[in-house]
Amino acid sequence: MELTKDLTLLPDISKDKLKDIYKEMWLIRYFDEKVDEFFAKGLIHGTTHLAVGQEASASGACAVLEDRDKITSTHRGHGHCIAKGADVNKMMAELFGRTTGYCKGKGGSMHIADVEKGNLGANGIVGGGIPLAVGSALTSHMKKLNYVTLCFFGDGASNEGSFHEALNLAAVWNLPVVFICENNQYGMSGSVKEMVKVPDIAARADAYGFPGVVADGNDVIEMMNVSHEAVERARNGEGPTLIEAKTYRWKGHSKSDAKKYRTREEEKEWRAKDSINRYKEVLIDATIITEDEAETIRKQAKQAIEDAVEFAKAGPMPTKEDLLTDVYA
Amino acid sequence: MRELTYLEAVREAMSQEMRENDDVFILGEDIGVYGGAFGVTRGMIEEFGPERVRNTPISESGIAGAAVGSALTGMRPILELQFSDFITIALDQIVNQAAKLRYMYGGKGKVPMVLRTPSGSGTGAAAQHSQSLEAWVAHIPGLKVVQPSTAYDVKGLLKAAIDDDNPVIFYEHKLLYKTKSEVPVESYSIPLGQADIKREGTDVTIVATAIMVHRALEAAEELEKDGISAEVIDPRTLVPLDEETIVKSVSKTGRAVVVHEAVKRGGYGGEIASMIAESEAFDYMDAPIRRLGGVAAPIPYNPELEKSAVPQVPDIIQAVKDTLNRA
Amino acid sequence: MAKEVFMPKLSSTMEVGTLLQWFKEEGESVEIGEPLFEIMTDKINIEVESYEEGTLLKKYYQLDDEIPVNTVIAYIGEESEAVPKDPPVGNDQEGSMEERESSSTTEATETESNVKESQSNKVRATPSARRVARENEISLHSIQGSGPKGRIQEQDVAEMVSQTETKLSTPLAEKIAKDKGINLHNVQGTGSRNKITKADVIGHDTASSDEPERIQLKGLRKAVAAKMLESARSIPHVTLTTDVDMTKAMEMRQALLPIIEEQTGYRLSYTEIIMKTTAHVLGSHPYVNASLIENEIILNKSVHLGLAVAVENGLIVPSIQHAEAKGLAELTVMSKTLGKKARNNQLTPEEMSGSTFTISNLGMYAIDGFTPIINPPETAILGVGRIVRKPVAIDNAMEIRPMMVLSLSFDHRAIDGAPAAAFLTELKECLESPYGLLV
Amino acid sequence: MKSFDLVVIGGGPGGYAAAIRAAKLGLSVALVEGRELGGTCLNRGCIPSKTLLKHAEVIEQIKESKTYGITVNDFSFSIDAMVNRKNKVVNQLRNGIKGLLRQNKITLFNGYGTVADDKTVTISSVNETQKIQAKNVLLANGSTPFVPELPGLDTISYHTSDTIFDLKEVPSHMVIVGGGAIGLEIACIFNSLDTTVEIVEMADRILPNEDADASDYLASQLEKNGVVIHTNTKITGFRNSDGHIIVDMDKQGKQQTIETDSVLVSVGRTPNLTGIEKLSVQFDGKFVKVDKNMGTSAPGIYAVGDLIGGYQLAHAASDEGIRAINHIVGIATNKEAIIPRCVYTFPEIASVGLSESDAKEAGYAVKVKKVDIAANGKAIASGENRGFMKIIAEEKYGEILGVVMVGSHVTEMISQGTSFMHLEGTVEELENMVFPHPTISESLFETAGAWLGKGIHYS
Repeated sequence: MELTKDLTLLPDISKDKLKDIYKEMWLIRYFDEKVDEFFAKGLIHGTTHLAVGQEASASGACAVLEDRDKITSTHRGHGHCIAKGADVNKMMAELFGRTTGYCKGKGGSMHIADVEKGNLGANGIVGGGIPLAVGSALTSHMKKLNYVTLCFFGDGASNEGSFHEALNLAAVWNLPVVFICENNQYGMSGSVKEMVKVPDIAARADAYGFPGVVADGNDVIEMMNVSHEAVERARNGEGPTLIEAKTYRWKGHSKSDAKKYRTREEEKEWRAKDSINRYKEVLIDATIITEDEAETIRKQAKQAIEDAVEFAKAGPMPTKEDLLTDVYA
Repeated sequence: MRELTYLEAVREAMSQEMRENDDVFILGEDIGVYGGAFGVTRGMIEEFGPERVRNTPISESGIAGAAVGSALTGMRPILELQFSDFITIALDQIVNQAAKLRYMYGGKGKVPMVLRTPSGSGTGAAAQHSQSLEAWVAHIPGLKVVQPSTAYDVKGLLKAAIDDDNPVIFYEHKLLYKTKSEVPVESYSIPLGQADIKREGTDVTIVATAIMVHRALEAAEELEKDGISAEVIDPRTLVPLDEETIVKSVSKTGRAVVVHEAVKRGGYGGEIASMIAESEAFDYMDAPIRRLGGVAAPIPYNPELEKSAVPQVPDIIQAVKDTLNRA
Repeated sequence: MAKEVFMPKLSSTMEVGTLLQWFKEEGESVEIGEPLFEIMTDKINIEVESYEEGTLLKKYYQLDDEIPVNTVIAYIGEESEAVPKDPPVGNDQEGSMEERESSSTTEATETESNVKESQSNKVRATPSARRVARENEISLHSIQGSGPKGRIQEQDVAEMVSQTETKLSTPLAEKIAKDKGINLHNVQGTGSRNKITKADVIGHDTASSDEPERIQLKGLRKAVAAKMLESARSIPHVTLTTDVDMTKAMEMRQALLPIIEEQTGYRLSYTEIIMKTTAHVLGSHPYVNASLIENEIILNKSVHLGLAVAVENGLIVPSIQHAEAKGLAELTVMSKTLGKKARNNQLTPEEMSGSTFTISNLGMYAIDGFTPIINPPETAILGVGRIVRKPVAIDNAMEIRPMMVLSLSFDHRAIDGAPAAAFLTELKECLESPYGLLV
Repeated sequence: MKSFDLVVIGGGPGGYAAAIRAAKLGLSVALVEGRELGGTCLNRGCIPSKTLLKHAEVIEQIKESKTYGITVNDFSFSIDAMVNRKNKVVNQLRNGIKGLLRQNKITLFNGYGTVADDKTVTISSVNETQKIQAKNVLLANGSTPFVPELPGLDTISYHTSDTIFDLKEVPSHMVIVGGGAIGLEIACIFNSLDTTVEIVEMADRILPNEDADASDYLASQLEKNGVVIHTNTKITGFRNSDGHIIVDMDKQGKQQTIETDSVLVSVGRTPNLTGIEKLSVQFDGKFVKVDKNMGTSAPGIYAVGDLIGGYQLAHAASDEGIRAINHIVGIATNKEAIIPRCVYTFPEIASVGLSESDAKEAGYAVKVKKVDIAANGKAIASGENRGFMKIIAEEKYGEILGVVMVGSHVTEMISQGTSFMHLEGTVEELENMVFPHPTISESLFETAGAWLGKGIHYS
């Protein structure tokens, strides 16, 4: 797949925003790397799913959203979250289980939500968020709010009944929703090659009567382009779109993954397609940033994550009194 | 006062709410011109149109999730499941999503939805269309569970359920749809978590839910002829449960018989019985708590078998007498 | 196959029996119907006869052991047959049923009572019953449950409470009870309409507290105390003891027992044999059958034998007039009936007075010899110990013989050592050859 | 031979009360009485003395009428008329008893009964002798005045309580031997009849068995009224001299004599053993020995009243009789009787329970409170404010151990004390009770209050 370098194809995105996206991608990268480190050190408990290597699909898709637009996310959702504008401090605090975290320490890695920013939340159930996105789209439709709901899920989720039910429902009701399947090649250990018969998951959209598009999930500009188109369709009342972002997760499925189901070579091959460096080159080529500037931005991102850790550590732990709050509204 | 059937009361409650609040809408299978499997929504699409009386594909999981998503984003959906047995298909959306989102999100967001669904046996619909699975959902923190037994109650409770900011599973018993009681015309709300003493008595407390409320009342009439004064309590909502009213009653009578149609094993009656046993009523208990529930078998088709599978009036009478140590 | 010997259940209320005496030693042969051991129940002392014949293989219990009924206490079987080292437990209940299949009615009641026993520790009661009992400080053990399986229900307790609540009490009784922390519910009232009075509370208190119970010496106890003190103080006591070989006496008892039982309905015991012998020997020892009053020694012509009987609160000595003229059958009847009358407080003054010589028999206890105190104005008293098998030297050989110690206390003012010794010696000889009585 | 469930020997308060109770409980009862029904109490004791005491009281009031502003110019009395009235009273009561016996279908035998061990009773009257069979016998033979062997007593004419109430003339001087209740009551009668009375008592005080405070108080009152009391004094002889009687006495080693014209011997009473001489019952001293159920050593034979000693009082005898009957019919009597004691002197003495010294001796932590009647409103108004009330109680629980009352009407009030003791009320309950005002009985309330340290008029 050729890298998209033609920025003229881009929708109306400012240079500053392009720079911001560059920084955001580093934030996503460093956030998950830091989480990985802390997990390894045993400083964070539970489990986590890292999206290192998949920064482009999150950042690219969200880049075209307006604030009022909504996303639903997945268990591998830190990137979506940051891309939709979340505060890494509060995210890190959540992973540290602090009351200053997004979920007051009750949700953890898999349940970070930022409802005010339009992030309807990560979801620990594979495919669990897809019908929710349809519901959100239904609200937009019924209340005529004209927002779009962007629904992230993985290749694994595309085999869930909820995926099919939701896509059909969105189709028959012609709802403003964009389904983004981040095909990172593996549902846990299950290779997409073994689990999906059709070469492209995007093809499944045909069955429900709306467009399916394949994109290079490691090409942030392409992601912006296809997403933009899909979002515009939705906003214009033309119904849902399914985008398949082909990408790769560098890390294992979760903390305890020995990755025996794939080869080093394959990983190396995909690492070579690192979306951040490729984007940097595009930006430098387009003289939007200099190398130094890029380095500065990278360091800022790194520092931001370090700061987030400090913020997280400083937050108070919830008490037993918090246990029963928020069960009911 | 005017009498309505239970079914009409449900419809009236929904209609009144939908007239009041544009956020309220119904979605479900065949609820449009068909009027729903039991005819509850009959005529509603004519008033509210297909946007607000949304006929859905046969996609219990999808429509449940859509209801959750729309609720999370500001609507107040009423989801009708044709048979409560089908909740199995939608259960991920109910249990893992609706019930937990708010908690997982640390108190952000809310899911104000009502899942209405007919339950119970007695119609000959056999094993997959006759179950009473309320204990499953009652088990899940984050859900509220309602089991109205009269037309009056169902109207008030449904309004309360719709007004509630939490996901409410609202069980309507099929055999109750045709029952009638006096129902005010105006809209009213019965708070969730408020049991109703359907009959006062002194010798024994019968805690009965849904259709069993009526059987318990009938049993109480019979028992009175033997000089046994039974108090019949309808919890009306399982979650939240009005423990106080039950505990108070049992403390008074010293004996408790808990009756529900659901299979006794693992049924909600166990919860009520345990709650009583753990409460201060314990010291007033003068007999072991009796539970009556369905037999541990799928609901059979044959009408006689079907009857035998769940408690009937003579079973309640016998249980009360056993409890009172009376022949 | 060795047969178990059980502690018999001799009454509906009997739960344990106290072993008083073994009549057989391990290794001895036992006939059916032969007395095997003697026990004390809550009501009576009784000799238990063997239901089996063979050799007494094993005795599991010692004298004074309290043994639950239906417990295996011994085995009878073929010589050298193996028996358990320890008394069997557990299945003995079942075994005992089989053993006594003859009496099916007792079996039924026993089963019932066993069931009750096994449940007696834990009371079956509802929480409400427990609460009401707790609030009213009533023991659930005292309540009969009317519920299923005898479960005590609130109503049962309430009835008990109302029963106890109608108990009246006097203000003084209430004050004392409060002060002493006594719950009046637990006090039995003796006043009008069972009103609880001061005396009831005090009585309850003494009965239930840890304080030693203080009993004023009065009535019979006081009389006994005074008499004993007087006797011990004023009479110079000397006690002689001798061992008596009871082999022949036992034979004689075995021989006469069925005859006398047939005739009188009473069982001949060693006491009567000793009485008969004593009366006989006293005839030729007038100094021992004397009364010392003031400065006079009165040699009594007749032998009026006093028999010390323990009764509630003291000791009574009924006397058998002209014992020397009475046969064993008559003596048996008299000693049994007088003993019974004494315990029932029915003795007439005549029956309690005029004895010239007293016998005190502690043979039913594990007592060998003792120093009895003279019953004045008599001049001597005979103390009888238990019969116990002991090795004795007979013609240079060691033999096991049933031996009994006789203790004679005498008043040295009236009798000197030699005549007393002569009397006791003759008594011993006579008991060792009891057939001489017939001559 | 006629047979009865119960044959009662003696128709005094011990015998007839028991007979009636037994009949009411369904026993067939015979009562054997050789003299008049009512026994000593009615014929020669309580009732005659109370009748004459009333006469004496009237005389006393007339004498004191001036203090009430009433002038009685002259008055006289007739001993004959008084004795007549006494006889009327006695007759009326006697007939009452007779009626009760008839009502209860009790067979009355006039004659002296002789009881045999087999519980046959031989009844001899002037005309005939008959024999009846009893299942149970109640001996209520009573007693006769005890006349001690004093030198010269047989040479003089003297009275006992048997004769004194039938006196024809009022003596001008009387020596009463014995300062017990009987002697003192008679002393009061004759003191009012203007006889000079001298009492000779061996003990160190009159009423030696009563509470010392009471006897001291009475002594002082008697002496105030002119009665001479010789305590610690032993009579050594009687002589006739010149139509008078000389009484020789030893007063704490000093020899004294009194010249008098009448002597009353009242040193106690001795049981009447007529008809039971042959019975083989055990004795305790001169009295028949009984157990707590009044049973003698002979089965089925019971004895009560003066025959068995103890309090020789009519009401004690009646109570004993009823206890015996209860035992015969199988009613348990659990509680020991609390017997009140009354002395009808001027002033009266009434007491119940233990005296102060007895209570201490019994080992109680005794707290005593005595309150004078002197300031009692009703008593002052009536001119009867002599005397006191005294509560002897156990300190910890306030158990009332004894009550002593001295004053007018106290014999009527002592039952308040008895009630509390019988029902085991304590001083607190007594003090909680409302007493009517004005009454003399308020003094008891005051005493209770004072005992508790919260008295209103006394502390």
